[in-house]
Amino acid sequence: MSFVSFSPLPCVLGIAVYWIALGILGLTQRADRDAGRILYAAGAAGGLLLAVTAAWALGDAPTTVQLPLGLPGLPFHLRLDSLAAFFLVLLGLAVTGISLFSTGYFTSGSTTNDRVTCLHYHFFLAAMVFVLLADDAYMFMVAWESMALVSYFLVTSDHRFAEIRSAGFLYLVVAHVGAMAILLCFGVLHGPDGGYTFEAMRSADRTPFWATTAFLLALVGFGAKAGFLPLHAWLPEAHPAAPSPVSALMSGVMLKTAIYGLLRIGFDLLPIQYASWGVIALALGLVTMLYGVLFAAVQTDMKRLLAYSSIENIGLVLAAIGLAIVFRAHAMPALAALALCAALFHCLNHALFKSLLFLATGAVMHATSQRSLGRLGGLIHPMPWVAGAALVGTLAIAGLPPLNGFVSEWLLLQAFLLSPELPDPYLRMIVPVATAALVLAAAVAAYVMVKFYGVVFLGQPREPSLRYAHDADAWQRAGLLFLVAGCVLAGLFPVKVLHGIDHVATGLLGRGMGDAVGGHWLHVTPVSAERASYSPLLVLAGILGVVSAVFLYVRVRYHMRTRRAPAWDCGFPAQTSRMQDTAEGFGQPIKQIFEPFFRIEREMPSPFDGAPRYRARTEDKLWYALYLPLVRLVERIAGWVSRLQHGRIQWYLVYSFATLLALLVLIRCQ
Amino acid sequence: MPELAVLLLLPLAGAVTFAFLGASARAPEANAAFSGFTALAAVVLAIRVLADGPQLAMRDLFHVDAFSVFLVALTALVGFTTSLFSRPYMRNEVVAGRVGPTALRLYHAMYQLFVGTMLLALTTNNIGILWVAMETATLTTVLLVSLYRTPASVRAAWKYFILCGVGIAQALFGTILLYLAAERVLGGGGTALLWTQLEGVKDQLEPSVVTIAFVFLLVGYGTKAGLVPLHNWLPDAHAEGPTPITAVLSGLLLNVALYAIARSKVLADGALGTPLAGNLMMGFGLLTVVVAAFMTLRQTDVKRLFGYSSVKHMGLITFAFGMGGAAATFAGLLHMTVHSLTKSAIFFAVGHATQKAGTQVIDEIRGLVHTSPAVGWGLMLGGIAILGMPPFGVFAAEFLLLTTAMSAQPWAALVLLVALAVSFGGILWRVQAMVFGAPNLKPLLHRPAILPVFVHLGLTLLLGFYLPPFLAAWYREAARLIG
Amino acid sequence: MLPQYALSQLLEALFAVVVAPLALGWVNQCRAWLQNRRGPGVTQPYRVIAKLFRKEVVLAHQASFLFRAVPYLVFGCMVLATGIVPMLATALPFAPAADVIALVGLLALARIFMALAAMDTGTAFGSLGARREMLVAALAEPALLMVFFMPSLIARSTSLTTIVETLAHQRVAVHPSLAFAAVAFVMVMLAENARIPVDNPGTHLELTMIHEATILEYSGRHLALIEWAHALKLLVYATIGIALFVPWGIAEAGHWGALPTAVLALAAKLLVGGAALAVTETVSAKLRIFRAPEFLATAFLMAVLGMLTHLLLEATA
Amino acid sequence: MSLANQLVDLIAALMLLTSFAMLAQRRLTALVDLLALQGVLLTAATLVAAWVTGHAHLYLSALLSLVLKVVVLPTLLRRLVRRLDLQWDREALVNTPTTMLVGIVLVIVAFNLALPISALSGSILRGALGIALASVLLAFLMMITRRKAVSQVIGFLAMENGLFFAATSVTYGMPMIVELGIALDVLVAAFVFGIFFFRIRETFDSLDTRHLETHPAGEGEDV
Repeated sequence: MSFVSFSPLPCVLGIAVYWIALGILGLTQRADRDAGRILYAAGAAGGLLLAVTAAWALGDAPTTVQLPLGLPGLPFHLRLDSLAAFFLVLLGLAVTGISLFSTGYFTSGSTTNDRVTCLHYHFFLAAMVFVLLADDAYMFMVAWESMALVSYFLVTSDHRFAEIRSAGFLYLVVAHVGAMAILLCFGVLHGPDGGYTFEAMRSADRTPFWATTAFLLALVGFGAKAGFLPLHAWLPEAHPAAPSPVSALMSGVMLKTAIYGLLRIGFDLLPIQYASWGVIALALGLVTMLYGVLFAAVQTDMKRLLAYSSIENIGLVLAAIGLAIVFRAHAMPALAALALCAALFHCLNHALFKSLLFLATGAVMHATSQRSLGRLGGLIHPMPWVAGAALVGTLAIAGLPPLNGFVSEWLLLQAFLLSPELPDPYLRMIVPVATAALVLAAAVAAYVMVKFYGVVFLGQPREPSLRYAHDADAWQRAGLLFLVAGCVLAGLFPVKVLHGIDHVATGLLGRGMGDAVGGHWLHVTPVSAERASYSPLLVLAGILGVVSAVFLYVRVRYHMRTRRAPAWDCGFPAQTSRMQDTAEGFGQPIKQIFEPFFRIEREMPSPFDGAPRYRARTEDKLWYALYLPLVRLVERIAGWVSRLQHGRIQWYLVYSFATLLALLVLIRCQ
Repeated sequence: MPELAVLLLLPLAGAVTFAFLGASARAPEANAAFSGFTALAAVVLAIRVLADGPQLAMRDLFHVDAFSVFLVALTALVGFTTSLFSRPYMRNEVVAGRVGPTALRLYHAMYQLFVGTMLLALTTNNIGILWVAMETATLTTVLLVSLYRTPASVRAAWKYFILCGVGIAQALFGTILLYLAAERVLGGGGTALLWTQLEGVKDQLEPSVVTIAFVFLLVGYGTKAGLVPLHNWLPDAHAEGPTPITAVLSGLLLNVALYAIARSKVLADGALGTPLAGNLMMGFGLLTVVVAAFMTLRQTDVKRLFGYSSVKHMGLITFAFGMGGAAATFAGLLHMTVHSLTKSAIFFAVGHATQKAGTQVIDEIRGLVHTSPAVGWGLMLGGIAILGMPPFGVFAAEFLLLTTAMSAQPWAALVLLVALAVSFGGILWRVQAMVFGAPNLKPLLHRPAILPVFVHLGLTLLLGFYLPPFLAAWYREAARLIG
Repeated sequence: MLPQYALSQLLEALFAVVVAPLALGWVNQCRAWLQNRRGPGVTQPYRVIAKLFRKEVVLAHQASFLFRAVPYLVFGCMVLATGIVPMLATALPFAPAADVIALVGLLALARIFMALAAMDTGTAFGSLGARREMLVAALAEPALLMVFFMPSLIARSTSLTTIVETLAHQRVAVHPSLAFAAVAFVMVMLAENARIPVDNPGTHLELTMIHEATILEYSGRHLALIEWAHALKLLVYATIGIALFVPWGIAEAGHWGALPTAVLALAAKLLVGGAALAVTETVSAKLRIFRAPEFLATAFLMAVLGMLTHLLLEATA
Repeated sequence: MSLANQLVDLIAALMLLTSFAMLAQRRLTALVDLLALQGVLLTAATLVAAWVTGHAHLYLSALLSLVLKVVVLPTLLRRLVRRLDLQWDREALVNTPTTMLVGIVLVIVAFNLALPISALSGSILRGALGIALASVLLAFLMMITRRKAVSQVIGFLAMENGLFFAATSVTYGMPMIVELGIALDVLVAAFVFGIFFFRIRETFDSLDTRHLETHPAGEGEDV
């Protein structure tokens, strides 16, 4: 690098500007479709470049830039450090896949305004970059809210449907409330003499009370975006409403920006952590995780299911962050690094496989116009590419070796198993419960994903038209395959990924996982080889070796005669597609076991019904326990307030008169 | 200063012209031309003040400093863009048979007169003349509010007239008391009402008189600014008048009223040496924000809805000025600017939307973005901007205000945030309903004026990202003057 | 890597693959005796598997490539699992590739493939079986992990080699938590291997079956592989139990001299264990399907309690 | 106590009296008369001020008051009352005795408020400020308690009278230009009122402000 001075920050900035330019170009394009498609592909190239550039910057010292924009006295500060770089890598990778897919996806143009969508899509990408680069409160808020705003427009891009409009509304309101909490948090954090740059905040002194207040506000603010309980309600509404590539971006990347913000404030801007924060975060994370997975199990809409699954995954990440804080507060930096790495790794994983799965649902919707699990099935036959890609995503999200989801869960479990070294006995007692919750959620997640994949892709088609569904086109396949490759490679070479993540941990905690990561490229050994080790490549090689050996043996030793016949099914003669287990049926056991969690409305047929009909709706209890009462309260207050405004001039004059007299008496009394 | 003369005489000339020719075929264009040249004069004046500092003219009768010239420029600019918007708007009204030639003459004449009185109020050095200008502004708009002669509009105008008339009378009493206090220091004759004189001796004024004077001034001009509970004229007046008038009422008149309050506060602070004036203003501001926020939840008329939004923003600005200090006042001034720009842009869009829908009822306006994407997106972006979403400038102002409030008055910041969240929900829900969804609107004969909408929104957007140095210096100077 | 290590790994895996049906046969035979039947003999599973391999495969019309690949994948996973569990010797060369958590993951992988294959044909019983199988797994898997965590905490490692060495070679120490773990483990093992009281390996009564329902559509060599994998799974569980709770007698890798002892010890333990399993199955009745979660929840709670006990009583911070 | 002082005090007392009388009076023509009387008092007060100070512009101001407040406005209102055929007004909120009681309280409040200012100021304005303030508040009260639009306008004009009285008696008149401006505004206001009455009449067939009580959609549903 002696002759080329390469600095990543301007390059990253350039990519963001490039995306903005693409968006504007998209707005001005003619109705000519192909021109529009090229824009998304060009955007994908930008994503790849971003990932490479940011990966390059991972280990570097932070670089900063100031733009001559922003408020007077508070110009836009940008900073690229390892934490931001890691999330930029995540963003770049996910965007590459999603934009490639979008190239093939945003073609029909029948329902949405292509040009406006293209604009918002690329602005959304750029806004996320700016969120990650921001180094002062104002820039951060501007980028953060712009991100919310454009994603709101994307969510409502098909706004002819009332439920999509209300989903978008709910989303933006929750996002805005969260943003206000973040604003308050910055207000608490601000440095000496009102410094709102992050640099000033880092060096500010504050009492434990204010530090805790700031952390809790950050938890609420970023929780609203990430979907921590009880601010998760928008997720299952907004994700299904958005076009699938947008759902993928929101779930895969945007939620991570909230995690980024939490880490930025929790570890970077607040230099000292307290164990109680960690316990709060841990508990909140676990509850969110369980809640998400249980609701995912009973969904009948495939995108809602994935949205609830996102809540689960975010809860897992939060739990890991909580654990990291607990370790950090007890001066155990190596273990904190382990937990933090698990969190970050899971962020990356979730970005890859959740994007992949949302894109797969996009392909399915594109081909079938169906979102309800009750009307899908058997798509593995007409859509083998999509089904194959979705299978990888399903196995990855279910946390199975040798794919990537397993690695992060494995690291997190290792961190949990190391927590008995904590000096505080009360904390130690939390550990088993927390571990139990974690593994339970992981296991139910596998259940959920089997349901998802099985009902959508396997079995017999539940609608006749599904047989003629078309597979993804070349661009869509490219996007899917890119993400599949990401899942597989991150799963098989976790040590490489951990090397990158380790820089982040080092940057935030002052010490990373250290030599433990660098031991051997084949084995992940978070603490020491005796303690634990895992080598996904060997596991895969083992499975493939045995499978091929057995296959060859069987092939050579025995005849391979195969005959096709109707399914046996214990000899039942008529087998229609309606006799398969439905999505509701699949969720039924979970519903029954965890009944107190749900709010279930049943419509039971009576014995005398001519056309008996059974219907059950499962709803979020929190919606009724929290959101609706809140809305009612606000409406009631509005009712009281509006009584002031009754249209009688005399009374209005009385108001003025009373105000005047009250003020006069007030100042006379002073 | 010739530009000052042009600035003040041109609208007057316009008013006289239109009193006779206001219904002619080219009157809308002429209206825009008058406003355009006025705006030009304002720009020239602004440049001069920027270069040479505060100006006095005509035997100290006129005084233009950074604070007033910034509002002069804003007023003239919004006056100009509104006249552009009013061109197709009023033509459509004529086509719809809602206004006749007489009404059109009245409209154009009063429009010019209104802008003229606003400019007079801002440039005069005499707080008595300031009062006269404010009263005249009320009188000019009162007939415009009842222009359509529907029962509702007559009611609204009557309410406007009585409430503002009574309110402004209180302001006169305050002015008299101020004169009483000043006279003891400056002696009788013309100088005791001159701002430049008053400002110099403000710490010698008798506190007990100034306290009472300030209360009367606050109640008086506060009525015009729409502070709760004195605001009751505002929603109706916003709803029933022609939309260009709504735009200037909301974007200009309220600002000028706040300008008068801010000037009064300077004197009160100087005389009292206590934060009493600021505390009163903060109290009014908070109450206004909270009540207006909750009121937005109950609105079914789109113009009333945004009328309440104006009330809320006036509360925020009053709060900012009340808090005082360089940062908060800066935020207040920025807020005035962006609110004027955004709110008038919203009313432009709303005006076209209501003409298309033939109603102002929110529930009957649907799918704007389908029938006319520009108006739809204009309304949507305007709504988003006025709700304080970045990257628009309103957010910049709110950011400054809230962060300052959090250091100085944390409890108040919390109240403000709750109120902002409530009004966010209330307004977004309704804007979304109008802009999105399946369309039900009909096309118009005269093409809507989209340019003013997007010019305003573009300026607001720019202010969210970038405050030109001269503007920032200007605000700082003005904040120094009134902070 | 020394070749003898590789050899020992290969030998152990082969040993497991060969012995697995025998273990299954032993359990079935014991059960037959307990039920006053003569029983088909301990080699019956071999005969079944051999017969199935020779039969032709009848595939449902709807079956996709997934359906055909699954038997091989499941079999591969199970063989790999035997390669991880220290059956006869510790410090196997493959052990660093996967620890207990990965082992559970591997078992879960096999199960998920099984469930997906069951859903693939789109029959009523297939999907019913898949659902029930996944339900059992959703509760049994966390319990299993929690069971594994107790020895992991004692040994401060999740590597099976380290765990077994610690437990086998340590001076006698009382670990009450292991008692909880053992009970929970047995319950999980019953559930995971489709034994009474959770499932009935012998039934084809539609409404009660769990595991059998998932493999209804399989035939021929596919079914042979699955049956064999099933036997392997039982063996894996049995040997894990032995390794964790009665590890004495196991050889270290490369110690060829200790191997015969290890084989004998394992055989003895398996004989006793199989008999015990048969007794359990005979004296208990199958639970209703919705009682199964309660059964497993009990196991889960036992494991959590065990961990709590460990952290309260045994941990030395 | 100089003659001027006594005169001003007398005028102030009469001012207060007329204010109370207006509060009690329900006949519209009588109200207009009272308004004209206030105009006369105002002119007198201005003349006294002019006499004391010798300012020429105060004589002009007195003339202005005379023309506007004694001649033009009352005439205009009388014609309106006749043309629109109005005779009586009713109380909108509370009955007359109560109104009077409230009015007395207001006078006390006004005096109390004006006390510190009166204390520090010299010569002739001793009690005048309190009375001016009281007149303003009483006029305000009258506007609140009356139902007819015309009465409200009269209340409004009475309020303006109170303000003018304050200006003349307390400060010997405002600067001329301001006075002119205010007078112009009052005149314009009167014209606007006139236009309004006909608009109201034309729209509602009545000048009762009950018709002006709106029940706009979305607010006050329970009224």
